[in-house]
Amino acid sequence: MTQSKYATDYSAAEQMVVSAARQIEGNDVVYVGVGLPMQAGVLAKNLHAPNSTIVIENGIVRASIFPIPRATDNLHSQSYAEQLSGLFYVMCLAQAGYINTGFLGAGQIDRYGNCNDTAVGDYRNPIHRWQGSGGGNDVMSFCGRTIIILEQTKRRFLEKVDFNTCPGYLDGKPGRREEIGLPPNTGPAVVITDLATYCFEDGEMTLKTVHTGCGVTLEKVKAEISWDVKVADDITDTEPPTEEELNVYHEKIEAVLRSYGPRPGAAPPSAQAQGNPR
Amino acid sequence: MTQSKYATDYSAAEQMVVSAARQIEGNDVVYVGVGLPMQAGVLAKNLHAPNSTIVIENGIVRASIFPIPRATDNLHSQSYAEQLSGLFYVMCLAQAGYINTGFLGAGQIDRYGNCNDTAVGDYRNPIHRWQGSGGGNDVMSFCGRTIIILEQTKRRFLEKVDFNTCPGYLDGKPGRREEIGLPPNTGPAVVITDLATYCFEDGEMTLKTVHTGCGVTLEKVKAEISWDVKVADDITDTEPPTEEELNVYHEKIEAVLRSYGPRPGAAPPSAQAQGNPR
Amino acid sequence: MNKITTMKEAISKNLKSGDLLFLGGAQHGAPSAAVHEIVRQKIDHLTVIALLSNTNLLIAEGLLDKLLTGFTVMEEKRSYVIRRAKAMNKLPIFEEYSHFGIALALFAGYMGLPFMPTKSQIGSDMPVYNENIKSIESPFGGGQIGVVKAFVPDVGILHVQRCDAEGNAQKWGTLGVDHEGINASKKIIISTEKIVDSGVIQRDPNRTIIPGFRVSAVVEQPWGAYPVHLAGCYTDGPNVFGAMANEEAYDIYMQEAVYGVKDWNEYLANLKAKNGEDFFDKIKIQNPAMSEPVITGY
Amino acid sequence: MNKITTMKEAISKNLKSGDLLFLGGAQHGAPSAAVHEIVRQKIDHLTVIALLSNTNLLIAEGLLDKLLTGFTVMEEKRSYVIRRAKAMNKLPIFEEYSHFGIALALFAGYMGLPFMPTKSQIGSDMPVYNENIKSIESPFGGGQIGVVKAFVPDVGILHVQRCDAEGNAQKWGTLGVDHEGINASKKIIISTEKIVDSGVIQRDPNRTIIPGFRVSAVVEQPWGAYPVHLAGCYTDGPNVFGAMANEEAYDIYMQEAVYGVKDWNEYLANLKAKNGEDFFDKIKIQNPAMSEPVITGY
Repeated sequence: MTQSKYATDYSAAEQMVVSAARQIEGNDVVYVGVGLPMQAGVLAKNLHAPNSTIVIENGIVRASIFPIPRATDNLHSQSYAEQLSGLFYVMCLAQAGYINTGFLGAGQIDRYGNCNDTAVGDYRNPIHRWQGSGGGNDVMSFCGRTIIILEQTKRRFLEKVDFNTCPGYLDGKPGRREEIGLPPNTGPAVVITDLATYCFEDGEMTLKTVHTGCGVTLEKVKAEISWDVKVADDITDTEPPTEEELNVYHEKIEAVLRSYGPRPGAAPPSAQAQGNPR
Repeated sequence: MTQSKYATDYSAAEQMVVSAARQIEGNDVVYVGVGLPMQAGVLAKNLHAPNSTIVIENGIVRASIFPIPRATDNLHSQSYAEQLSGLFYVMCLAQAGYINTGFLGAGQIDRYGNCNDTAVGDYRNPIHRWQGSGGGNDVMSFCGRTIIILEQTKRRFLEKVDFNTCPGYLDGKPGRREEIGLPPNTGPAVVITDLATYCFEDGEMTLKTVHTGCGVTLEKVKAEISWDVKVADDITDTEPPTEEELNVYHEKIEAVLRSYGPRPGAAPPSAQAQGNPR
Repeated sequence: MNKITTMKEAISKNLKSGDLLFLGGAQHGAPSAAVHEIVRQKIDHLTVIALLSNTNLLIAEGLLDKLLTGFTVMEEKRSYVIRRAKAMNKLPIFEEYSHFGIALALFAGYMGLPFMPTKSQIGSDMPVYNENIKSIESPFGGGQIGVVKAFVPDVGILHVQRCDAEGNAQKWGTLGVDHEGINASKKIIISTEKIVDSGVIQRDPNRTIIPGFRVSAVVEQPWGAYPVHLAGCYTDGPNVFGAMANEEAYDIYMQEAVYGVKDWNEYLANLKAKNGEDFFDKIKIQNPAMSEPVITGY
Repeated sequence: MNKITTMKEAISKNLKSGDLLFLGGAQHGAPSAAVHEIVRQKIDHLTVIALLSNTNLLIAEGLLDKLLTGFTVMEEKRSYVIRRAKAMNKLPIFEEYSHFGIALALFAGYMGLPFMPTKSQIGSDMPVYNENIKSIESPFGGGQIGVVKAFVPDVGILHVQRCDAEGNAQKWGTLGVDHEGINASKKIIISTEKIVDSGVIQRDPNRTIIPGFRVSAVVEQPWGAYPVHLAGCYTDGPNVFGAMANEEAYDIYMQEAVYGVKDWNEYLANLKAKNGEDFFDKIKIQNPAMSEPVITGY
């Protein structure tokens, strides 16, 4: 990343994917879901993390590079993988602690990193329904560090989620995850939005960097959070994308996705809206 | 079997294998272990039960005929199988109720069909050690009907086994298997020895036929049982092998096993002694 | 035993109203032809277990009492399918698990066990609303552990690349929850791109996903997963799911693919007639990779 | 990442005294060369999990503290190996399960769970003497259910037919408890008949039993399972286990196969020198069957 100078003209979406991709390093074993998580994984493989292993829910484990698929499973993400099996195998790798990094989207997130991909309002009589956990709960339950990528609005960033689909640090008390039976040394580690990035300090979401390069201010960030968010002592500007990162993003992600045309397949056109995870 | 007349000159060992093979019919799915069980399975496939499916512990499911292997797993029993997997898969088939017939050997057997393949005397300080359960416990726990083949001596046929390796009807009280968590409609169904065959009536081993054709008498049979064995109302002579059965046995079993020469492989030469199951 | 039959017979003889049905082919090789035949026969009051497999038609036609699911569109604002089912007062109950939860419930069925332990789902609110997921004290110490209750489908349907007449079926590529789902099912229908000689199976027995003795019916159905991709065969077809967008498009689709044709083959023939002889050639794989043969024998 | 190394290094760098060791290759493709190297390096106080894999040498040399087993010779009257270990006061503890019990304990390890439920073993006296097997109340009703505690081996060793330099390993034929055992292991050593180009793996990814990122060392070792058969490669060798019959035969064997040679290849070369150039040709498979290639690609 130091070999290329920073870009000056880029979107918040590009910042999100680039920031997410940078979370993948060295020999990381990374679970990626549909959308921005998949983009981050493919970008990292093409940039600074060629030795990382990408794991895709439907049974794909691959060390070799691959073109970004339209969703997660297609003939491109399957073909020439090092291993194909099924969801059970992949989730056992995770449950046994062998997937150190997970990427998720989310409908809502709260102060302690709990995510809601299920229902807005009461579960029995919801104001809005998302599609549900998919593999999201499993990833957040199992992975060493989970990185959540979502658009930031006040309605999505709540003191407490309406429904806890993917467990963060629960009520924030130390050791709560282990107490209820989740594996030790797991949980959300980073949140990346179109405005900022966050880490977790003592289980609480903590503002770490602001996308000032996209014109975002601290005030704007705080305005889109429902609680009085904790701010890191060393809060700083988000590191912008480099020109190299953007070039690779345009070539390997944007152009390839565009070449697929309108998405056919498993769900109606609107199904992937609202930053829904899988 | 009716197309061929009965043989007049045959051994008790031949009677055992033939009687065992006759327990396999139609589309039976049959688990066979090493030794006489495997011989019975291969004999049945070559005779009256070509549509039966043979299941072998190490992961073999086969509908197609195969030459008798030296033990259970070799290149002959593997090659051209319809399915190869591992022990887990095969035992799940059994646990889920899809293997209707199992064949076992045994070190000791008792009045209620419990088998000992573990230790003679006290487990902690045994007079004699067998090799242990192997898959025997699993088969007897899971299969619809289990057929036990062993040499009959008073020391092997006990009121109560020294160690219960493979559960029969436990203490003989109705419903005891289900009560402790074994699947319903399972358990030992037939015992075949070098002297006689037995069925189970209300969970108790019951003398059904005597190998009179081998010169065995009812007195001899009773002399080699440690308890006062129940005798079936319709006790009869064991149906002798037919000439056809014996011919196929000699050609497909005896001759093939002889052609292998001394057994190499997984255990010292004496390991298979004592009619040990696997 | 030869088990080859037609899709019509395979469905009518094995699936009945009220059954618990497993549909394989999560995201890869869905049993599309079979699902359309179920709709054609209007087999109703089904409970379906399917992971990202297309259940839109079954919901829209009001054939489902319940869907056991990890991820599905339930928002009527976003789905004509949901609106349609609701208007008929036939919206199924959605019983929600995580994806691994679905896999585990099927795995328990495959294993012949009443449940499977897991560390998933217990950290969420799912167990509050789903009594088939709960926590117990781990039997060897170490605190709490989750458990998920078994699914044992009455009928399982899987579409594969190759299968012999006896039902020894082989699928490759991603397997989703195919292995545990089909093995958990009591009655099994295999739909296959191609019926192959048993020798093909026997020379690669490690690839058999279900052995013949477990299978009730075998149906040869080329393009049986269309418009979903199938490894070694074809990539995704054009977006027919746009057909689920509104009543008009839906009705046209149903006429074309279900009620106006006697079977899948007639639908395929009509697609060709309408879109050109090369319609299917365009989605056939273009850059095939052949596996190195493995050797067995003695 | 290239993980190719020698057997000597693979063992010395990954296995240490006191480890819990899984040996794959139950009845098929045992990691014979690897076991001989462990003996050569005298790595002791091991606890071994192996199902019908040859542990005679490890017992006879007094290297085992414990054997987790379903079936093994324990009767000293019938075994020089047992007599020898006992004479050294190094007879291992035998912890007994059924074969499925061993598979389940490894499966729990593979799944990252503390235990697996089962209906096996609970009908026997095994739980009386093995505290890792017991019965609990089934959490969704229906009475009692058995549970078996997980094994998580420190090191697992598997011999396979082909593997790439990164450790993506493929084995076919019967798999015994290979899949769950090797996936349950923390550190993994793959010994392979042949190191193949990654393209061979990638064109048949469904056959990969363990992905490269899980593997610590890859050793190319032709005839690595000898004298045990290996599908597609060779049938059983002559009865070297007669070598375990008495002290004299044992000492000769140990000299020939372990202490008198620097590695397995030297042992193989000596076998040829002693028994003729065609010694190994005679056990190569004579009637190979080639699998039909499967197609992937896009």
